[in-house]
Amino acid sequence: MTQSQTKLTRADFQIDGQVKWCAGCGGYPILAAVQKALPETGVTKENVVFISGIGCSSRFPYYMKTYGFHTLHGRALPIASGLKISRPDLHVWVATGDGDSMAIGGNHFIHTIRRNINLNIMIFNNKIYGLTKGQYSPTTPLGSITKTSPHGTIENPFLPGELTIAAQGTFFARVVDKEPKGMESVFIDAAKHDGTSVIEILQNCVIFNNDIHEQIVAKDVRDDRMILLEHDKKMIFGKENDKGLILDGQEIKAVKIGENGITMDDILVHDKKTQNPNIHYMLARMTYPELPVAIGVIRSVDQPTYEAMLDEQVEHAKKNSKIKDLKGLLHSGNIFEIK
Amino acid sequence: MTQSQTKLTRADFQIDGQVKWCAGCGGYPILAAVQKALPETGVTKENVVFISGIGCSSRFPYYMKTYGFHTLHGRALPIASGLKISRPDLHVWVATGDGDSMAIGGNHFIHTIRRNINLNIMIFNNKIYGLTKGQYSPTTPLGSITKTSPHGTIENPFLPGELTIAAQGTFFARVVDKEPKGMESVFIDAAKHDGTSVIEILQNCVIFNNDIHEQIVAKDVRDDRMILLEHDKKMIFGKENDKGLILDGQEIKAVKIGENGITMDDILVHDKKTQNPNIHYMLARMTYPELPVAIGVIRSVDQPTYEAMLDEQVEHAKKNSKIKDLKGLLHSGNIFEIK
Amino acid sequence: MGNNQKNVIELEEVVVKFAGDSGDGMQLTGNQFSDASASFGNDLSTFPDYPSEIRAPQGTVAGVSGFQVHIGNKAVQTPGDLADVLIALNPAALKTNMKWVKPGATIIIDIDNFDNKHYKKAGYIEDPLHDNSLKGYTLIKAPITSLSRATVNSLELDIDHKTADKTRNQFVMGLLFWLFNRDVKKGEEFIVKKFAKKPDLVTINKAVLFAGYNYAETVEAIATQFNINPAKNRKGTFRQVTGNAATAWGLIAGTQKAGVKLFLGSYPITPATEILQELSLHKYLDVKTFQAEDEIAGICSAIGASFAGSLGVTTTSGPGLALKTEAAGLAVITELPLVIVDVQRGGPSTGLPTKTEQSDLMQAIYGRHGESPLPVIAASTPGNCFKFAFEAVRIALEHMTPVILLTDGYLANGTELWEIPNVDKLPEIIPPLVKDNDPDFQPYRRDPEKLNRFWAIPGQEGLQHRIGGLEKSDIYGAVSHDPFNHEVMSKYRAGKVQKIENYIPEQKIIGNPKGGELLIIGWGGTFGALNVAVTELREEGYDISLAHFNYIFPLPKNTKEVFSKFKKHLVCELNLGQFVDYLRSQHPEFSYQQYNKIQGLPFFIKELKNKFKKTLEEK
Amino acid sequence: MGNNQKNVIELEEVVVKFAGDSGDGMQLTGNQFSDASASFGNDLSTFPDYPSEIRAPQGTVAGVSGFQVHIGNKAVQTPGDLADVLIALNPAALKTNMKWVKPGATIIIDIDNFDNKHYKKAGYIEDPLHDNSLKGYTLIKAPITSLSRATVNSLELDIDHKTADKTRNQFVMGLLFWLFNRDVKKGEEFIVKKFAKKPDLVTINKAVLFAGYNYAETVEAIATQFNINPAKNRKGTFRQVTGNAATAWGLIAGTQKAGVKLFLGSYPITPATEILQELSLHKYLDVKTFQAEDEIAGICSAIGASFAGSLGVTTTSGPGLALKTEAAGLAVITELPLVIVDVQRGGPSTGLPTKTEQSDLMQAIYGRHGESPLPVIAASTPGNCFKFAFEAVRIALEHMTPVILLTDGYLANGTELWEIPNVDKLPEIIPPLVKDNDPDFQPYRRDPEKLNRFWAIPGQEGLQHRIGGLEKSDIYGAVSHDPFNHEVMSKYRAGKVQKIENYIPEQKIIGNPKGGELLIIGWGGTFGALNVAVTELREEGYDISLAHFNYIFPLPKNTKEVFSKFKKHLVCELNLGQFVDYLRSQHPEFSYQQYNKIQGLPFFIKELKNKFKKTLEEK
Ligand SMILES: Cc1ncc(C[n+]2csc(CCOP(=O)(O)OP(=O)(O)O)c2C)c(N)n1
Ligand SMILES: Cc1ncc(C[n+]2csc(CCOP(=O)(O)OP(=O)(O)O)c2C)c(N)n1
Ligand code: SF4
Ligand code: SF4
Ligand SMILES: [Mg+2]
Ligand SMILES: [Mg+2]
Repeated sequence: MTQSQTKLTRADFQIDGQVKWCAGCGGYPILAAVQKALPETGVTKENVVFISGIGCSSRFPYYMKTYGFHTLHGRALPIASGLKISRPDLHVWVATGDGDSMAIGGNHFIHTIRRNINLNIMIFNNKIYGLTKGQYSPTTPLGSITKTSPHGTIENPFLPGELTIAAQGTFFARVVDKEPKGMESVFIDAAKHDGTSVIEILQNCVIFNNDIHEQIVAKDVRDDRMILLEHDKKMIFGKENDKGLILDGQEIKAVKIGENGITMDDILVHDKKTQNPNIHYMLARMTYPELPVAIGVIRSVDQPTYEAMLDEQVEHAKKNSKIKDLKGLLHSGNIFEIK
Repeated sequence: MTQSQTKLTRADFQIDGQVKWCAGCGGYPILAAVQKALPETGVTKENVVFISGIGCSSRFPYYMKTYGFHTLHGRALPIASGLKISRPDLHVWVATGDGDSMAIGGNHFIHTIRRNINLNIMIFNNKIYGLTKGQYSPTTPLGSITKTSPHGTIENPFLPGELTIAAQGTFFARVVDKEPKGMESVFIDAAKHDGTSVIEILQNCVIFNNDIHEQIVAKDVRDDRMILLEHDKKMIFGKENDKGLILDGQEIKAVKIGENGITMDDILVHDKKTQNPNIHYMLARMTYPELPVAIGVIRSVDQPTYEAMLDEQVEHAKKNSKIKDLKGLLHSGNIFEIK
Repeated sequence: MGNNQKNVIELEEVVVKFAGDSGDGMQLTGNQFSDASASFGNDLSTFPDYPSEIRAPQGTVAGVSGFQVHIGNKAVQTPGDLADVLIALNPAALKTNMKWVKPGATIIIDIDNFDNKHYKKAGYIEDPLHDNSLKGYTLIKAPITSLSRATVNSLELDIDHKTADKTRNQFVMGLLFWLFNRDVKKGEEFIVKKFAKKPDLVTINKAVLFAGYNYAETVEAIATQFNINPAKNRKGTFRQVTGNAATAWGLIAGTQKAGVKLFLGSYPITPATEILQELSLHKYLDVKTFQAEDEIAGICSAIGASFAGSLGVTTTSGPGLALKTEAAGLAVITELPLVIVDVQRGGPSTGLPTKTEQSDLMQAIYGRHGESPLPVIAASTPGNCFKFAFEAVRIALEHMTPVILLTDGYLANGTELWEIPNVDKLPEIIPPLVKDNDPDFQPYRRDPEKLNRFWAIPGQEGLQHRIGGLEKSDIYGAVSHDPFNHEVMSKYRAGKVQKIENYIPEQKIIGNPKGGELLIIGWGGTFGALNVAVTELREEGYDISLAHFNYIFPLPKNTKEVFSKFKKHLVCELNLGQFVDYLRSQHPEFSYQQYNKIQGLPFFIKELKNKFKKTLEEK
Repeated sequence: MGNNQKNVIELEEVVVKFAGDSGDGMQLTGNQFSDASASFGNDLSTFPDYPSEIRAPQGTVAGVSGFQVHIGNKAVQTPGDLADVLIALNPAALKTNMKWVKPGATIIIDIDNFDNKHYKKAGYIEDPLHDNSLKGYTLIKAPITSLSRATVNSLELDIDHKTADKTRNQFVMGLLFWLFNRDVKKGEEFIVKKFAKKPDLVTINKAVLFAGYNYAETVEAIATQFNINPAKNRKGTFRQVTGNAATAWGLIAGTQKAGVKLFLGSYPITPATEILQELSLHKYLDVKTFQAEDEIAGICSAIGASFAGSLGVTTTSGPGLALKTEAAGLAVITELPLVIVDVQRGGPSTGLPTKTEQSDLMQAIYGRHGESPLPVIAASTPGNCFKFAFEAVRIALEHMTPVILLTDGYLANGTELWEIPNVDKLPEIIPPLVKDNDPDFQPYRRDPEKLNRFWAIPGQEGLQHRIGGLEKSDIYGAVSHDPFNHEVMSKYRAGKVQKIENYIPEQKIIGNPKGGELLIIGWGGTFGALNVAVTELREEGYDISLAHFNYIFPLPKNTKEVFSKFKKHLVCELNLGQFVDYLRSQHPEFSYQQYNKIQGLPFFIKELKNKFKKTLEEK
């Protein structure tokens, strides 16, 4: 991959024109975080490509001064896949919504993940269809009243992390649009991960689903309702850092350190690198109020990428094929010279 | 639901014409098992519907003397969903292949499952595209040489059970085409389950993927490489019934009873009914050679179905709506009488 | 009040355009105004105009949202070409809309927003109030924001800023009530009804409404009032209706008349989403809606429901129709009833998603693989979306076929004052059902007249059968690869659709049924504009008539006869010429001229009249 | 050997049909026979014919699989209407194929399989060997199975039953070598090559080959040998090629000549799958293939690859094309190069998946929402799939547009003896690339002649830009909702495709270039049959010519001129009349007659000639 010579800055990625999201949309801080994180990943401007589907979130590429492609609803991932497979030297980011990636795009989502193509996928999870003005999405909580569910939804929502891990994902992280630092650091981690990185961003839609994440991310409650996972560190949380996670049989439990004989030693250590997905699956599934919602990088394991394996096959074929060129191909097999 | 008065037999479901699978195809014993299981589910002939996509497996409805619909590649599930939602009184079965359900139909698969629509889905998992003559499917093992992967596949295969559970499935079972009794009993369980039942059938394709499951299901090895799960029973396996499964931290392990101090008490008891999916997730993921492959009903939990919730909303609306009929609707809101 | 006017001008009709930021509630204000007009007995037509961003930055041109209302005392058939009155809440709204107002129009601006900061945001280089660009217009500079706020503040009710600012609409409304010489009581009633459960909101909105009214009455700026009398010759019970609502209701009406349940499988997409939203409200009428994971699942669920004895319906716009074509082919070969509603928008691809266009016609007629004929019909006004949705249901059920109903963004979001039909008088629809245990039943036995097969429904005793996408044998419905059978079945499918021409009305001529010089040919949502243009020209003495098509495939039986009565044929469409190409292939004996517009906008009457006159003059 | 023949008849051409169970390896036998024929210098054409089940029960009609070979000493252009020689390995094969043999044909059956059990399975009520139904044919009852087994057993090599039975093909082959008076050495060579690594198989197959040969020579039954001399006037290097392989190779050739890499995103579907399979073998040529999760991902991955500077290609058949239409529209609006290959099969829906048809034409031309023009071209022989795949690449890259290439099941699986082109002499293809940091680059600036935009590729310095499905402003490519811009851009897109007519060859007339009584009009895969029928009639003195189209949209510039030279126009297609409807819309000034066949089968020369004569006779 081409590395930048002179250090880039946020401004290198900012467009001259207008960003056209609603005032107060969670898209703005996400955009800022990406623009700040990119210079830290050592790329050159011309080697970065942003691909998106359709949705408010999918306008993202228009707001980045890089190569970009605003594609079709649900189809960002196959387009990004073709791009990355044919050009492994490019740094490919995907901006998508909960509807774009998991409603119409759900199949591409799980297939891209199992192929472990090196894409950085940002899911703007506002749990609603923004651009079409407020219908429920596959992540909308059961029972929600929306424009198309006047009597409440009757579908169990997907958890993006759960799907990612079950589709044999190698990288999953969750971040909050309100937390610039957290986003930046996770974006950098995702960029560095060689394989499909899925980042769920809890994003606020001020217009159609305002404060949907507040129950968890509001300033006054967040410390007790979210847990920031850091690799190789104890999984502790709470305003006083006095709570932690333990494994109790098949289940993760939140406990108070010092109560019921629980000590710091009982608390689990986060290992994002373990290949076995069981614990990552459980961590990704944690939902409030039973458990705190996990923030940060939940899983990040090394596995060969699709494009690397393909390139290997290409190289191998070039070395070993008896036929070397098109002429050879056309003349292979049974040929008849008629004179 | 309408229950049959006189007990039906297998013959009631057999067609007069020819079944047109290849000689030796795993489809035959599956068909027989379904025809034998149906009478045990207490249905009447005219209330049973078989829906399928496209593939060898999807010819299934033509071979059942019930209502049937051979639809489009990948689309059996949304068609079955519309059918079941509009007619909850019908018993709807879906016959699908690994390609049909998880390649082109992957999105419908996970969405149908999360909605918990009461369908019985039989996946004929022969790990290959049969009807199109031998290309790899999403369940084909990594590295396999097939017609479209002359240098070996470079994709991690899906495990149907893993996806089912991560899509919040309420019922998952695995059976083997060679074992008529096992299939029949699981089909009956699936029929009784009120919600989406996913049954993965390890099916042999004699022509394009012969013996793909033999490593596990061959007579001489099967007892050590598969474990038959039964609800509320210890998870033991092996020719001598001397092996079992234990939970070791985040992982399931296979152990020998009597060795290393392991006694029968350490062995896990199978609870298919626990809502918490963690252990089912792990059981569904077990693959040989690390662990024995789980056979039988892995998960079967009660949760309201989509169609039941919708019918409730309809009933509630009928009772509570101020507008009662179309005339009322047309005259609701601002009306202007001009005389 | 309302009596001390200075100078009242009687008008036949007037076009008012409301424009402001996307968040300013222009659609709501427009609706309130048009409802009030309806209650005074005016006929009307409305059309919203909004960007594809939800709320692009305030004050920018990209964020301007508009709503046009055309009211009159004679039949009003379009929202009007250009506005007589423009309400522009900020400079961006003014800038965007100046090209859509009549010379000499009345322009009401919120002067509070006309400062340098706002000019810059709107992209103005010079102050439009001082650069002479508004010369010749009647400009009313009302301090809408400040007076609204002041009014609310004076009530000392502890109302927050945002809520206070939302009352600006009522200021505008008050102003318009005065301007159109109307009893402001109607405005009061609206407020009381709308905010029934929030007394504070009633108080502040009422106060601001009166503030607006009084401002207009007091200030020197407004010298003239307009008066539009109630529409003559229109008696009955009316309501405003959008094309999307009318479509939803027509579907309900059709299925009720057929005695089958309505199942909608759909996926949201602009501008079709409101049909799904509307139908999801009417579960009490046994309507089931299923918001699918994508368009394919939408249509497939509908096909499943139709197989099971409901009428499956799916609603979408162009990109969604593209995704549904494979499944539409399944409905063709299995000969199941199905209604596909395509609310056309600007293409290709995502195109201009909030704009109108008629460019999905070819896809509707031809956009399936194999020989896949299915009937295509099109609605032509917001209100008659009801009628053609009903027709779509009738054709689908009585002829056992998928049907595509085309509407468009203009019909979908526009409204007209619609006479509510008498539900009891709607015709019955009779699907070709089969009796339990009918010994003669065979899945592909056909009605000898219509050529439809019959509908045996799972659950019915003794009728078990299997259908599917592979070719089936005539009568018996077994999978068949027989060459001659395929030809027979292909011709049956084509013939069945062709025979629908025997069950639809003949094509009418508006103008001279005997024929003449120039026949204008249109289809679908352009009816209002074409009809007004033709009618006005006829009144001016021109030899011109209109054949406007709702039945597209098959065409009415007398189409050729109609065409042959005229010398010239001009086909007008909002695309690059799809219907005209289709007509050329169906009736190549005429040499059609074409007039196309592809700007995401409806036709304007003026441009039509110009074109028509030119066409008449040409040799 | 081969010299002691009894009675040799010289033939110009012969049609041989091999028929047996799907598992009997008929395709292989047929191929071996045709390769041998080619090596003797015959021209040839082949066509397989298989059911949509993989291996329906043995011995049943549903399970019969066939392979037809037409060889000759003059140019062979079709696999032949009816067979001169039928090899039927069982009664079901006989039953299915009797309607496709010539009167008096030679029929070779495996008498071992003609017993009551097999008759019943095949659905015979009476024994066909004794009910007089074979009267007039030369019947050769060879004990193929038993003699093959006996031969193998005699070698005492411990060969299992299944393998022994597979040698039956060689018995048939030996028989045919004798029948066609050929040196059996060629057959030996084939076996040695094919089983190179399995000496036992060489031994047994060789032995059975000779057994068949000797049987034919010895037995009384076969009185006559046929001799077909090498084709005259054909010199060069030839090979057999299927349309699918030729397509794959043409795509490689085109991208190599353009200096871009080839990326195929595809999903398996009959009869297109072999293109994906073929390309997946050629990674050493820098070809990347991606088997996607569905057709949509297939085309989308190709679009992504094209954006990134490769040529994206996707291959499919009708149902897949239906699924790809939305994404094709994205390629239209973003003006990226893309090749979509549609190998047509019998429709609608799943239809007749293993049969041929020309019924996706309308979908190819019109099957997208919005105004979405893209060029459509069609190959007309298995071999020229190479040429038109190359053309598709050229048009896509030089004109920056998605292109649909239509082939069909008949071309895809059929073979012809194809002269291998000289790779070095293929024309260069020059995509409109942009230099790094070009200050004049704008995403929607256009070439003034062709109207294409330019191709700036991620990774290039200083050319960063963003494209997408929303309408874009002329030149600058910003998202634009401007009405007039949309009209301008819509017309550019249409104009760009129309202008391709300046970069394709003029339409040729086969027959009398000056014109005449009757012009036969065809397109795509029916070329062989139409050409033979027209040529034969011309030889018989009829005033008839052929215009066979490969360029469908846009049509060649001289189309009208060509048509106007003839009095009558008869459009022949394997559908219900799609090209004819399209021609009516494009050139309505001619009154076209049409001849359609929709049986999943190619045209027969005989039926064409009959129809042509009738048309000539009609007033
Ligand atoms: C094929 C197709 N179907 C539907 C749509 C309409 N549509 C556009 S965006 C969208 C959903 C957006 O939701 P999400 O992906 O969550 O994005 P958000 O706007 O919330 O960021 C839908 C249904 C479309 N553009 N194309
Ligand atoms: C839209 C569409 N795409 C592709 C196909 C071709 N196709 C038919 S079946 C099949 C895959 C079958 O595999 P699987 O579902 O595993 O079924 P099996 O034949 O193995 O039982 C494919 C790719 C099709 N019929 N329709
Ligand atoms: S609608 Fe919601 S998601 Fe879309 S731009 Fe506005 S705030 Fe953001
Ligand atoms: S190809 Fe395989 S899966 Fe298909 S019918 Fe034959 S054995 Fe069964
Ligand atoms: Mg969203
Ligand atoms: Mg399979």
